[in-house]
Amino acid sequence: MTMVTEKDINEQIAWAKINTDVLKSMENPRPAYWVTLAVCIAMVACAALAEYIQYTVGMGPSNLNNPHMWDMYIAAFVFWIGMSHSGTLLSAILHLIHADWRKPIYRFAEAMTTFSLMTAGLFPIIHLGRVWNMYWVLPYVSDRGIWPNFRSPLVWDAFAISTYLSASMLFLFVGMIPDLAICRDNTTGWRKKLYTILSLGWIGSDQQWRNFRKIYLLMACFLIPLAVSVHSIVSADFAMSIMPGWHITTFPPYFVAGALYSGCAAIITLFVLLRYFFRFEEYMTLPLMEKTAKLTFAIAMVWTYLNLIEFASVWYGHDIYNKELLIAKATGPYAWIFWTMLFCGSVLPFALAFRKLRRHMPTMFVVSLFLNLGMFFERWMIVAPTLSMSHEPHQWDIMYGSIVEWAIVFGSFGWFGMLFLIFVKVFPSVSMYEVKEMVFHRKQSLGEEDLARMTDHAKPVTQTTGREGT
Amino acid sequence: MSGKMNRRSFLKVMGWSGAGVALTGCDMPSTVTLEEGKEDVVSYLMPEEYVIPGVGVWYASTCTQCAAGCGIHGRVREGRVLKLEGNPDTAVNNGKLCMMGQAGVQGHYNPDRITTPMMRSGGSLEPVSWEKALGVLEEKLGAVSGDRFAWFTGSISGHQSVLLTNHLDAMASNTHYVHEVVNNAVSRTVNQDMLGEANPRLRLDKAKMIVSFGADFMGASQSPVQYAGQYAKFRTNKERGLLVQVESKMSLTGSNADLWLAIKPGTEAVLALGMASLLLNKIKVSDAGIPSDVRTLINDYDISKVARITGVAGDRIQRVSQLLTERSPSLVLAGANVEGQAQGYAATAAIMMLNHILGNVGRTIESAGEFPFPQLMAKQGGTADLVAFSEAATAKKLDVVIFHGSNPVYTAPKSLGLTEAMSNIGFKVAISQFPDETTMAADLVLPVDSYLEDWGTQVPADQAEASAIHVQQPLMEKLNAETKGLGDILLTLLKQRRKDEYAQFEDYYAYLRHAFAAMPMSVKNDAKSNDEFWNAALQTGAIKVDVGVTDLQSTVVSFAAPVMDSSDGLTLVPSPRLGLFDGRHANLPWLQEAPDQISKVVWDSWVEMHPTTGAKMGIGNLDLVKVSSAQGSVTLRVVLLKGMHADAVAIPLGQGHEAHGRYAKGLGVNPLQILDATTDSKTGELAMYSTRVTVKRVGPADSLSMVRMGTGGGDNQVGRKLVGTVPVEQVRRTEGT
Amino acid sequence: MSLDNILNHWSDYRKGAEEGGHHDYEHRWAMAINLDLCIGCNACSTACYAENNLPVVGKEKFEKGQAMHWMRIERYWDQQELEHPEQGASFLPMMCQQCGAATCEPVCPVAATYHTPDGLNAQVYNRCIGSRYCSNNCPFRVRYFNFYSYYESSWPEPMEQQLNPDISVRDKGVMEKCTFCVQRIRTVKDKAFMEDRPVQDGEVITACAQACPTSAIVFGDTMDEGSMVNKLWKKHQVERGIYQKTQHAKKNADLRGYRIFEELNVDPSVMYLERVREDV
Amino acid sequence: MVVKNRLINSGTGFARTGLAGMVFLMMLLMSSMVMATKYDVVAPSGTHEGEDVPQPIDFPHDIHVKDNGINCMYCHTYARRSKVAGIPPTSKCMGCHKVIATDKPRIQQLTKYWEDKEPPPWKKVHDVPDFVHFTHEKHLKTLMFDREFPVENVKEICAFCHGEVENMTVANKVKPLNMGFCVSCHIENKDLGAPGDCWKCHK
Repeated sequence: MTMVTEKDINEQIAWAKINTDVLKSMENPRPAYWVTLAVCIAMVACAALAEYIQYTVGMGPSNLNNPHMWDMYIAAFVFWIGMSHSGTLLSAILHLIHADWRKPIYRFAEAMTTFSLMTAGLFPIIHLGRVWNMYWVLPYVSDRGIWPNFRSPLVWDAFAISTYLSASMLFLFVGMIPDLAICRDNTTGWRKKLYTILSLGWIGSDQQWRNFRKIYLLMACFLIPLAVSVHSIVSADFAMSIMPGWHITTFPPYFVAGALYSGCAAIITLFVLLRYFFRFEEYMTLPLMEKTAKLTFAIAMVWTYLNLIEFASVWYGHDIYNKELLIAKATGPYAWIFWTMLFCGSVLPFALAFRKLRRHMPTMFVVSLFLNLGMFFERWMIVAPTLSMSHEPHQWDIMYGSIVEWAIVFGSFGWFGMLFLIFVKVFPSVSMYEVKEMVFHRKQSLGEEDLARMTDHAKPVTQTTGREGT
Repeated sequence: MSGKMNRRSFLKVMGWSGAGVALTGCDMPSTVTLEEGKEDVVSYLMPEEYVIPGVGVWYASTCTQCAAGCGIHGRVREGRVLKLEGNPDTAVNNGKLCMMGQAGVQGHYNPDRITTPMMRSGGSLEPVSWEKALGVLEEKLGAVSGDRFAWFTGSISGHQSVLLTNHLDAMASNTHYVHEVVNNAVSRTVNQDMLGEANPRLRLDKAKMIVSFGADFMGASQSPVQYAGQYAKFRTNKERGLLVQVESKMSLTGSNADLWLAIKPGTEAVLALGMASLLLNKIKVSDAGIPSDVRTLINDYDISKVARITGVAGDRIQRVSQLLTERSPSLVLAGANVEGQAQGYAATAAIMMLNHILGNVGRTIESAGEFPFPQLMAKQGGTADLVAFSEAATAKKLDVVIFHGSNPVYTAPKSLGLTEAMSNIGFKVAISQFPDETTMAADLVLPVDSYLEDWGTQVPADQAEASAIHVQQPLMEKLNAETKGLGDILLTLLKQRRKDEYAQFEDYYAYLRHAFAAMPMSVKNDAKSNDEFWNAALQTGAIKVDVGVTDLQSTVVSFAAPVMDSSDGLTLVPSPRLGLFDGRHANLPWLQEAPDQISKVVWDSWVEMHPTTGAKMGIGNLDLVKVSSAQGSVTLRVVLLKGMHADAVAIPLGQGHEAHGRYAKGLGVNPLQILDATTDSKTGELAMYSTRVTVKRVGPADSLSMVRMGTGGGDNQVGRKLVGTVPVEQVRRTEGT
Repeated sequence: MSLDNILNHWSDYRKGAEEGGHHDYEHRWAMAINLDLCIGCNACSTACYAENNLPVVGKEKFEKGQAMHWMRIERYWDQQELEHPEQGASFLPMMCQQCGAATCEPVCPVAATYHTPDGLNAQVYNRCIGSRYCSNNCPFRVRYFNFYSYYESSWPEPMEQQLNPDISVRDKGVMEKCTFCVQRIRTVKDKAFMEDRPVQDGEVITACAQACPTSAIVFGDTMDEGSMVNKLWKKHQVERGIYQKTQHAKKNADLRGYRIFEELNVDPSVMYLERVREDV
Repeated sequence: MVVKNRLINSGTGFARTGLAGMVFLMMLLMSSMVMATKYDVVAPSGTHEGEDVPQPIDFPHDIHVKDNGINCMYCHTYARRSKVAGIPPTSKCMGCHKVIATDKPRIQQLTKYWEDKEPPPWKKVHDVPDFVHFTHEKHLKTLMFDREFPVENVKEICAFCHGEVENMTVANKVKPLNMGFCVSCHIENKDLGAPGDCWKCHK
């Protein structure tokens, strides 16, 4: 790590330029955009068809069977929940510790959080044998006087996820208000209407800014424990059981680490994509990528450490079933998945330790994809082998999902992609006002203060921006 | 009559109050909103006192799923029979019922039952009215006489059997072919010759040790439930019984043995002689009553020679023989795989001789006594009649044949050429419940009641301590108006011949009432009136019969020396199993879905083979192979099992149906088809277990519908304590048994 | 699991299985299965199909592992090292063990499976939403899920007439399992109630126990001191409750009684007696 | 014992504070000890607009019950012996109507069925889903025989679930007979031993 660090962002960049760049990214989508969107929608359509079959025929077509009552659905569920943690990390946690380099990249991370949660939330529903009765897990007063089983982790899930989803959506929205105001002032037609409603009459008065800052901080504080709790509760789905490979004390931190890990990996992926497609080179700069990569590397090491802890505790523990399972994982029919997971999860991240690679976008892109592959396999390795090789040898069996199951799992990626693509064209995927703050602060630190010049430049663009910096 | 009217009235099928026929409402919407007035609720016209809607009532009857004739209780609710249980009042099965018996209801409610009489017009069978059918039959029967007319049935007993016999001599014929694939015909002959009784009473429960040469008495035997019950006593006796099973394919019984010995197929006789020579020459048991030629024959078989031929370790043989003398009384049994050899009689005799030497006769083999109603006794089948029948058919000696309760077209080996010969028979009548192969080949098909709708009496061939006549009564109203009871059909046929004699009986029920009334006071055990006796019989489901006490003779017949078949190739073991049995139950889904006890395969056929044999031929588990004999070949999947002798391959009976309903059709293969037609010189029984086959791999491993064992873990307990096994000494110590 | 139940019996709920859980039993139905007598003939399994309206799934689904046999006979080969299994096969009739500290119960989100005062793991089909968590958390793997709707396929006209009216036909998306023939228990208890008398031993008998040709299965109420099953449990020194307790109870380790996966502390209601073999 | 069971297996019930619950249970304990049988039953609440079900014969319950004062269980005789109340056998109808009101058209209809040896195809009016185990006999025992409730007034008990049939000709469903209906009554009448265990009714 050299001492001569280049700048996270060029503080000379004009506020007006920020607005125009970001606003431009929201306009006239190129054909590539439409194609990707179409692909995503097609994937969603396939999934919808598969789910329709499953809904009408029963869970049978998904090839679930007696030992494997859960499979890819739950794995995907955990995967997407995990994905959702990065946004909170970047926006909330880094916000609290005043790491201002987060500013250019937290917005889309937050969007990612929300959308992956919306994806994850679907899976517990999809995997139900009787979807039409899903609302029974919620406590509501009926003349039958029956209630859900409050001891069941699945019920906790229902609460945790819905809370986290609504909270993170709100956080995303609140954080966007000033930018929405900018959009409002620079657009016409339906967009103007939309932003007018959403910006809640933001005029950037001091009063508004003060309230805004308060509420934003408050929500950040509120969101962090929530994020941690959600994935701990998801881990409880497994840790609360007595099955070998599930009944493990370290699962909550393990899951949270894994979650942040896959989240950061996903951020890198999207970072590269946005930087490339929206020409955000000036905002999503290499130093930021480096910082993100370093963060990811750190988390990867934490995850690896927790893995080792788990293996060790199983290996030296007295739970013979657990130990057998671990050996089976490493040597049995699932070995290839297991080792791929360990390679992608623990070896590959060392690529992030090299400055050269960190600064090479294509590499980072590929690496980040593989990191997430590893994370997906990790979830698979948590769910499937335990069911394949649990206590009862007579029921031992291996099983790979059917086309129906995979269609739905892939469809979930389409679903996520679709939501995200729509987002980036409807909402600013880079936080304009925060970047301005960042620029402003960097300037301050350089001891140059020329608000006037900046505001002059800003004027032609909008009336309101003048007061924004203050 | 009136008694009957009442009966019918209470058998009436009522409205199914909450019969579970409607779905649970587990489907959406999750709460069923019941519309009023959609369901009918039928009330009784005139209720019997003990019939209450919503309360199940149990009626006694008799199971006819196999020849054992176990007593059953049928649970009837709202006029539908729901569940069968064993009848505690019948000693044969006292209260227990095997899987085939349990599945009886599926035969009764089977969707593929024949519902109307059918006659062959042009190529196909067309529905006709009973009048038409019986008219044609009368005419055809009128045209034929003497031995050109024949009955072809499975084992049959009781009053149906009487009527059948009467019909035969009304037709001035005495050809009644009785055919059973799962039979003990050879043993019956041997017993007859050596003990003076064909069906002596086996007392496994009294034995301290059983050496079974492939006798699967708990599996596909003459009375599985009875012998399983005896086995339970045998195991729980003060001195726990010791079971040694010698066979080349592990049977259900074999899988429960303390010592299972794999023997080279066809060498059982040699082992028996070897043991005899040990007993007589080494251990010096008296050789009284053994014919000199047999004595000399025994002397040829010294232990080393026997060990070499049979492949059973010499020390094992010695130990077992030693134990046999220590654990007296013991019991030595010969199974179908011994009887079904080219020298089945000799082999079986050699094995039965051991009982004589060990003095088991009279102790674990008792006399069944003198059954007072010989005409009711079971006519037990074998395969000799099948051979005779196909010969007669081939020689165009038969004009009219009536088939019932047997499926020769399916069970006859191709080599007998029966399928072709069938066309030589002028007129084939099938009195049948299901569209099986034989029925489909018939010219006239008469739909018969299921045994749960029909009257009758059954007399088990293998009686338990207390001999009895088992009563069979309808448990519910006929499902299909068009079907008739076997007895009723027989009666109609008799009326066609001997009107005067049988006109008095309105139907078979009336005939039975008459027959029961005519029974001697001895069996009526002081019933006040005939009605009381009748009702008592219906209630208990059995009439106890005093057979007196007689003693068995214990002689040894002289038998031929065993000849070793030196031809190479593997020996095919067509193994019958509890469940599909000889294939008659292949149309009962419960039995199709019940895994084979040993290999755990369902809904399919497979060939069992020892892993070493497989390795030799480069055949792996679940590979697709072609099993060929001189008569033809079948293609199916391999299951490698260690419970096999390396020189044997086993294909289970029961599958490979070309007809017989939706559940049976087109599944698996029928090993009977590729059997040689060689017969045992002495008894004329088919040598079903002597066919040599070659096995060739024709396809890669693929899934076979087995109970899930994906990782192969399913076969062993991988160190968990699922089934604990302890040595008998420990149990003696703790439980003093 | 109703709210007032939690509120009212909170402290009860915190009782561990070793203290009898939060239950106060009328009966504790239990079994004793003598593996030395079990010959693996399938009679019990088929009887179960007949009694409990179990669907027949057919070849393909069976191959997939979607069979519905509540009572399955597991067959194990011991002495793997030998060339032939000289002591035959080890058969194990495996059905729901009706655990006292059942792991399936706490995880069900809608409390479709819960513990009855008869000591049974109830499965309320109508309440089940098919999350299948219970089955995943069952060490015995004896819970079966309706992956399809079998009503038409499995009971074609007129077979549906055989269906037992005392137990419902389950539809797709519902978990089911052995109930110790609760419909029989229910009938007998109703009868006893009408006659103001306690249930006699031997009055309730499950379909499997009734069919078993060798009478290997004994069923009864362990709270009824005089009952056959209770005598057997006592004789073999196997006690309700968790590992430590049962181990403590078992003074004579040579006795044949044991419960499968005892060390998991699920307190099964089925006691097995070890298979006996004689070395020749 | 009875009381304890009720406590532990109340699989249903409305939310109420732990304290209230405890107090309630205390009351239950004492009360059920003091006067086990002396309870007045709380009838289940709820109404239902049942449609008119056309029957083969418009059987006039009002005439039989109100005018002639015939006891419900005289005809629905299985109610006290079985889970279903049952439809009276035709023989029972004919018991009286061989002589009574033979000139009436409906009676002639009935007689016709009788002579054809065909029971009238009655339509079910009151029914619970097939997955519900409901027994008339137990309810009658608890609500009537055990409480020494006068048998001649049994119709008041029947009315809990069947409404006032005495005022109907052809019976007509006037109560919802759904789970809430059953549960509410079971909760109210816990002290009569009304079980709260799901498996008591679900099968």
